[in-house]
Amino acid sequence: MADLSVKVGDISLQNPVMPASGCFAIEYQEALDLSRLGALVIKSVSPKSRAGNPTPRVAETHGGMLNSIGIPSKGLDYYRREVLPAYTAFGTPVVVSISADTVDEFADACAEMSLPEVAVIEANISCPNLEADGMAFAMSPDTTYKVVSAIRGRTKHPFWVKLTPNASNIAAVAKAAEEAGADAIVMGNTILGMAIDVRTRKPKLGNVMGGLSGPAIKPIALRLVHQCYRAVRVPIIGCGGISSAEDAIEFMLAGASAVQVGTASFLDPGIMSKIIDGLQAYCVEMGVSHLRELTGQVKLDRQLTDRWLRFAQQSG
Amino acid sequence: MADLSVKVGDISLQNPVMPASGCFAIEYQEALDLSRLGALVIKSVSPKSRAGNPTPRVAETHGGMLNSIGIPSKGLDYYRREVLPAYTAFGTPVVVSISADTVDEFADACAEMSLPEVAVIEANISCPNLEADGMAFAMSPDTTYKVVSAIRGRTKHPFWVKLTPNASNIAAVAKAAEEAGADAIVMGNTILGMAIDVRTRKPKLGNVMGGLSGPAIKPIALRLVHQCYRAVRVPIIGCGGISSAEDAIEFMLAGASAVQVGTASFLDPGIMSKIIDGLQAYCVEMGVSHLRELTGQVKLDRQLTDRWLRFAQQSG
Amino acid sequence: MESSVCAAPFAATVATHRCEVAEHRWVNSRYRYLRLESTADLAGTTRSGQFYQLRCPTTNALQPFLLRPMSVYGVGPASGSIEFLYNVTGVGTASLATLEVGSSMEIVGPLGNTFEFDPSFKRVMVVARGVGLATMAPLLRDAGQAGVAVTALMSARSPGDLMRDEFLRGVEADVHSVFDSDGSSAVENVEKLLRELIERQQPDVVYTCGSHRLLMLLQRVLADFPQVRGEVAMEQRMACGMGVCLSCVRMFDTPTGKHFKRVCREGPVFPIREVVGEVEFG
Amino acid sequence: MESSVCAAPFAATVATHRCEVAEHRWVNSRYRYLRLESTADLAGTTRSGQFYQLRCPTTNALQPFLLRPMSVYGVGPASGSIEFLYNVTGVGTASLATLEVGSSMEIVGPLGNTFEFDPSFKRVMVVARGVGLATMAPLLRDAGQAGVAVTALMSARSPGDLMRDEFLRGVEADVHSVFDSDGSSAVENVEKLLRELIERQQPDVVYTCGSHRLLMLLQRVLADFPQVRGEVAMEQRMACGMGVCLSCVRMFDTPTGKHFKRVCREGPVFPIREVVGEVEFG
Ligand SMILES: Cc1cc2nc3c(=O)[nH]c(=O)nc-3n(C[C@H](O)[C@H](O)[C@H](O)COP(=O)(O)OP(=O)(O)OC[C@H]3O[C@@H](n4cnc5c(N)ncnc54)[C@H](O)[C@@H]3O)c2cc1C
Ligand SMILES: Cc1cc2nc3c(=O)[nH]c(=O)nc-3n(C[C@H](O)[C@H](O)[C@H](O)COP(=O)(O)OP(=O)(O)OC[C@H]3O[C@@H](n4cnc5c(N)ncnc54)[C@H](O)[C@@H]3O)c2cc1C
Ligand SMILES: Cc1cc2nc3c(=O)[nH]c(=O)nc-3n(C[C@H](O)[C@H](O)[C@H](O)COP(=O)(O)O)c2cc1C
Ligand SMILES: Cc1cc2nc3c(=O)[nH]c(=O)nc-3n(C[C@H](O)[C@H](O)[C@H](O)COP(=O)(O)O)c2cc1C
Ligand code: FES
Ligand code: FES
Repeated sequence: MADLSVKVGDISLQNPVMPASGCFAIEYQEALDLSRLGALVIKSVSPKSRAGNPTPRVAETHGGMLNSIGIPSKGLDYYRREVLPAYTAFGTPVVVSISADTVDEFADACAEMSLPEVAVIEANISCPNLEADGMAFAMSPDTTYKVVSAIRGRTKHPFWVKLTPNASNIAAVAKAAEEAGADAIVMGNTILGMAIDVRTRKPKLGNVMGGLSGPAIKPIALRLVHQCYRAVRVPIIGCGGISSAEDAIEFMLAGASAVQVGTASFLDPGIMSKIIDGLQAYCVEMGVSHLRELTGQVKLDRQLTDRWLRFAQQSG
Repeated sequence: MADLSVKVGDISLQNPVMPASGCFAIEYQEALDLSRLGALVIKSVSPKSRAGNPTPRVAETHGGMLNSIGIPSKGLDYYRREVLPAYTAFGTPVVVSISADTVDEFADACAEMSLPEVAVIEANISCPNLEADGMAFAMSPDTTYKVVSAIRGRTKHPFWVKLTPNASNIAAVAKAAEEAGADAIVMGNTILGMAIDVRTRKPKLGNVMGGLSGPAIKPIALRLVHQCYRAVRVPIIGCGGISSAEDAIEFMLAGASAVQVGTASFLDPGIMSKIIDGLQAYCVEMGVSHLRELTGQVKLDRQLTDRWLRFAQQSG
Repeated sequence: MESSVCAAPFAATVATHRCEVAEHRWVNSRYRYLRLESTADLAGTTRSGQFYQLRCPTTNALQPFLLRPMSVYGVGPASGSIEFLYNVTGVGTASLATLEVGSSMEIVGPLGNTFEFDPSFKRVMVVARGVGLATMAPLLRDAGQAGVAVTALMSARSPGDLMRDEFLRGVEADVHSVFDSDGSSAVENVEKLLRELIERQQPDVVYTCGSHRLLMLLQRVLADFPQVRGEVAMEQRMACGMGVCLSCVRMFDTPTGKHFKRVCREGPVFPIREVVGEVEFG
Repeated sequence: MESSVCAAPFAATVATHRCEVAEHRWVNSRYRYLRLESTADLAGTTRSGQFYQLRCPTTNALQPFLLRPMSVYGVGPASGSIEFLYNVTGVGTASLATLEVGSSMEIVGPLGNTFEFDPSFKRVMVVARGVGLATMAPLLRDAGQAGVAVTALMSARSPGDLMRDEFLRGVEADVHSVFDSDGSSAVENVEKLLRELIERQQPDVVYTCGSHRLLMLLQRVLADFPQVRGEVAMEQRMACGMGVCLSCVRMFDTPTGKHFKRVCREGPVFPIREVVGEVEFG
C-alpha cells in the first residue's frame, strides 16, 4: 500500500482527490463514500441572493460541456444554517467556496464563513458567468492582488484562491495571489465558450456564453498548473478535465499537490472513489511509496532545446 | 443551388471554406480539388531560417491534438522561389501567412511578400510556440496595434491578422487590429497546452508545451469569434475545431464571414470538399439562398436576461 | 467493540450498473424498445416514475458526452431486468439505437422521485402523449396489480404512432385515443373529453407526461375538480441527474411560494397544480 | 470545345476508403492480423513499403483522435483487399483490436514512398524484427514473383514471437533466426552473421524495418560493402501522413548535406546510409 496522503500548505489530506466546486453536493453520498475523499468542496455561495442564470444551463460539446449555472444563492445565513451542516459529518475537511461581486463583499463573506467546522475557504475569483463577457477578478494580477489581500486581512483560515484559465498571463496572476497571502492556488475554473444550434440559430445556453469543462480542456488546465508551479511556491490544486487516476497523476507531475474532479462526476457519480483506487494501483505498479513525492516531477530535459538546435543546425 | 460565395473585405471567395495555415500544403492536391476551395492558405513562413521544434512535435488529446511544430523556414527567397509557385496555378486566391520575431521583421516580410500572385497577406501574430511561455504580439492590444500598423504601412495588399485565443481581452485586441488597419481578423490560432506521459513522466511534446487544436477547442474559438464580431466591423474568419458544415455554419452565425479548417484535414484530407458540399445541402434544407447572409445571424434574445430576472424574482 | 457507525460499510444506493443488451428493436418508425440485464437488483430498487441516466455508446460518427436521462419503462420479472422506450431524436439516442444485442452499456440510477400511487385508489387516469407513455407504463402495472381501475387518454399524431399495446402491456383500461391526423386531439375536444371522464369516473388522481399542451390543459381542468390530485413527470436538460449541478431547475408554485426545483431530484414528478407555465428561456 | 485542362475532372489519388472488416484475428499474443475489403482498387494502387492511416474505432473506453499509420502487410488477390499486421500497444491499436468482422472502418491512403525493388536483382536480403516484418512482407512477395532469391534474417524475443510463416507467406527464403531468449540476437552475433551472409551471398540490397539497433548495425556493416544498397522503413509520430503538417521529420545525411525529411512523404523508406543516428529528442 502506497501512502496517498498529501499536504496542501498546513492541511493534511488523506489523499489528493476532492470534488470541484459546483460539481458536488451532499446528494453524492448516495453514490460515494464521502469519508474516503481528500476534502469536500461545496458549490460556491455568494452573500447576495441570486437565482442563477436562465435555462438551458448546460450544453454538451465535443469532449466536454458548457455550463452557465451561475451561482444561485440564498445568502450566507441560509447557507450556514441549511447547507453547510450536512457536509461536516464525514470527518473529511470541508472547503467552503465563496463568490462575490466586490472586494469588500468577498472579504466580508470569507470572514463570516471562517467557522470552526470549515477547514478551508476557497475564493472563486474566477467564475466567468457573472461578469460581463467573462471578466473576473482573476483576469488580472492587479485585481487578484486586491481581492486576495483583502480576504487575507480578514481570515486566519487556510485560504485557497481559484484562478481562471481565461487570464492570459497566469504566472503573474498566480504570483499576485501568492504575494497577497493566499495559502494555495486552485488552477482552474472553466474556460469561456459558446455553442449555437444551427437549426434554430439560437445559442445552446440561455445565457449565450458559459464555461467549458471536461476532458477537452485538460491540456490547457495542465499547462496552466505547470506555469503556476514554475511561478509560485505555494501549493497548487489542479483542476480541469480530470477523469481518471492517470489524469490526476499527470496534474501532480505538472506541479499539483492535490486535484479537483468536476465534470467527470456527472458521467459517473462514483468516479472519485475509482480515481483514488487507481492512484493506489498506479503507485504499486510504478513503485511509488509516497504519492505526494510526484508533485512537480515531470522530467524536463533543460538541455533538450539546446541539443536540438545544435543538432538542427547541421541541416542545410 | 444556393450561392455560397462570400466577401472578406474587398475579396470575393467562391465559398467560405479555406484551410488553416500549417494544416495545408500542396500535397493535398492528391486528395482534394484545390480549385474548389475558397482560398489556399499556406503554412507560415518566417524571414529567418529556422529548423522548427524538437520532435515529437504532435500528441493527441481528448478531442484534439497538441502541436509544437514551430515555423520551420528557409527564408523568404526560398519560399518565393520553391514554395509559392505550386499554389498559384489553381485560380484560387492564395493567402501567404507570415510569422516574424520583431515588428520591423514583420513589416519587411509582409512588404516583400506582397506579390501580384499573392491575393492576401495573413500575419500570424499569435503563434504560441515561438515566444517564451506562449507570449506573442497578439497577447495585448498594444503590441497588436504596433505590429499591425507597421505592416499596414508597408503593404497595400489585403491583409488579415491572425489572433490568439490565449489573449484574455480579445475584444480590445481585435479593436487594436482594426484601428491599425487590418482588413480582416482570423480568429484564431491554437491554445497553449501540455501533456505528460504518466509512465515515462516526460512531456509528450519535445517542446514541452504546444498548441491545442481540434473539436475540443471549438466552443472557445466560437466564443472568441462572437466577441470579435461584437467589437469590430472588419470581417472575421473563424478558425478552431471546425470539422463539418454544421461547424462552419455555427461560426458564420456567430459572426464569421469565412472559415478556416485545420486539424480536421489530418483526419480526412478530403474534408474541405465535404464541408463545401454540406454547406450547399444545409442551405437547400434550410431555404438559405445566399450563404453569406448567415454571418452574425445567431438569434440573440436581448430581453431574455431581463425576462428571466423578472421571472426568477418571483421565487422565494 | 467497534462503533457501529464507523463500521457500517458504505453502500451506494445510486450506482453505475454495467448491463447487457438483451433485447433492442423498433416499436414503430421513431421509437425503440430496449431491455437490459444487469446483476444488480434493479427491479427491487426502482419505482414508478424514476429514471436512469444512460451512457450512450460512443462511435466514430456519434460521440455524446453527457449521459441521457430516460424514464424506466419497466422492470422485471428478473431482478436485473430493466426496460426503456425511447424516441430517436439527436446524437445520444441515435448512438443508442446502434447498440447490438449482446453488447454492454452502463446506466446510472435509480434517480428521481416517484409517482404517488396508493393501492387503495379506486381509479387512476393517465393522460399520455408520445414518449410520455414510457414514463407512465410502470404506473399502469402498479394499478393493474392493485386492482385499481385505469382510464387512459392517449394522444398521438396518428393511429400508427399510438403504441397502445406498448402502453397498456396487458393491463385493462378504459382507453380513449385522440389524433392529430383526424383533428380529435384539438384542445377543445380533449378538454371536453377530459371533463366528461373526470366528472363521470371521479378518478383519485390524474397522471400525465409527454406534452406541455396537455399539461397546461390539465392544470386548467383540474382547477374545477379540487378533489382530484394531479401529477406530471417533467423534463429538463440535465448534467448530473442527481441534484448536484443545478442545471435542471424549473419554477414551481408551491404552498410556500414560488421556488426553483431540480427536475432530477425534487422531480421528475411534480403536482400538476404547482407547475408554472413558464415562458421558454433560451 | 472545352479546354481539356478545365474539363479534366479531379481524381484523388489519396482518399478515405470505407472498408469492411473481412478477417481479424490474433497471430500470437501481441500481434493481430486484419484484412479489409473495399470497393476501391487498393491492390492496384498500393506498392511495397507504402502505408495507410487507419481511423481506429471510437468506443466509450478508447477514443483515439489522430489516425494511426500502418504499413501495408499485403494486398489482393481481390482488388479491394488489403491486409495489416499490427502490435497492440496503446489506445489506437487497442481500439482497433475490438473491431468485429463485418463492421466497417475507414483508411486513408496509399501514403508514402516505396522500397526500390528491381526485378533484375539476383538476391535481396531482409533484416526484420517485430512488426517490421509487416512492412517488408510485400517485398518478399515481389521478390518471389520476380524469381529473386531472398535471404531473411529474423530477430525476435523468443521463437514464439517470430512469425516466420506470417513473414514468408510461402515465399522461399534462406532464413536465419536469432532470439533474445537464447542470446543469439546479441549485436556481436548478428553482426558476424550479417557480414558472413553478405560476403557470401552478395545481395543487391538489404532492406530492414522494426529495430533501431539493427538499423544502426546495418549502417555500420554496409559501410564495408559499398556495392550493396540498403533501405530502411522508418517510423515517426504523425498527424497528417501526407507531408502537410511537418510533425514527422527526421534528419538524413544526403549527398547534398544534412536535411530534415518527412517520414510520411520522402519516406517511410530511406537509404540506410543516410539515416542520422540521432539522439532521441523528447
Ligand atoms: C427525467 C427524464 C425522463 C425521460 N424519459 C424519456 C423516455 O423514457 N424516453 C425518451 O425517448 N425520452 C425521454 N426523455 C427525453 C430524453 O432524455 C431526450 O430525448 C434525450 O436526452 C435526447 O438526447 P439526444 O442526444 O438524442 O438529443 P440531442 O438533442 O442531441 O441532445 C442534446 C442534449 O440535450 C439534452 N436533451 C435533449 N432533449 C431533451 C429532453 N427532452 N429532456 C432532457 N434533456 C434533453 C440531451 O440529454 C443532451 O444533453 C426523458 C427526459 C428526462 C429529463
Ligand atoms: C509508416 C509507419 C508504418 C507503421 N506500420 C506499422 C505496422 O505495420 N504494424 C504496427 O503494429 N505498427 C506500425 N507502425 C507503428 C504504429 O503506427 C504505432 O504502433 C501506432 O500508431 C500506435 O498507436 P497506439 O494508439 O496503439 O499507441 P499510443 O502510444 O497510444 O499512440 C499515441 C500516439 O503516438 C503515435 N505512435 C505511437 N507509437 C508510434 C510509432 N511507433 N510510430 C509512429 N507513431 C506512433 C500514435 O500514432 C498516436 O498518435 C507504423 C508506424 C509508421 C510511422
Ligand atoms: C455545472 C458546473 C458548475 C460549476 N460551479 C462552480 C462554482 O460554483 N464555483 C466554482 O468555483 N467553480 C464552479 N465550476 C467549475 C468547476 O469547479 C471546475 O473548475 C471546472 O468545471 C473544471 O473542472 P472539470 O473539467 O473537472 O469539470 C462549475 C463547473 C460546472 C461544470
Ligand atoms: C500542425 C499544425 C501546424 C500549424 N501551423 C501553423 C502556422 O504555421 N501558422 C499559423 O498561423 N497557424 C498554424 N497552426 C494553427 C492552425 O492554423 C489553426 O489556427 C488551429 O489549428 C486551430 O484550428 P483547427 O482546430 O481547425 O486546427 C497550426 C496548427 C497545427 C495543428
Ligand atoms: S441534473 Fe444536475 S441538478 Fe438536476
Ligand atoms: S505526418 Fe504530417 S508531414 Fe508527415
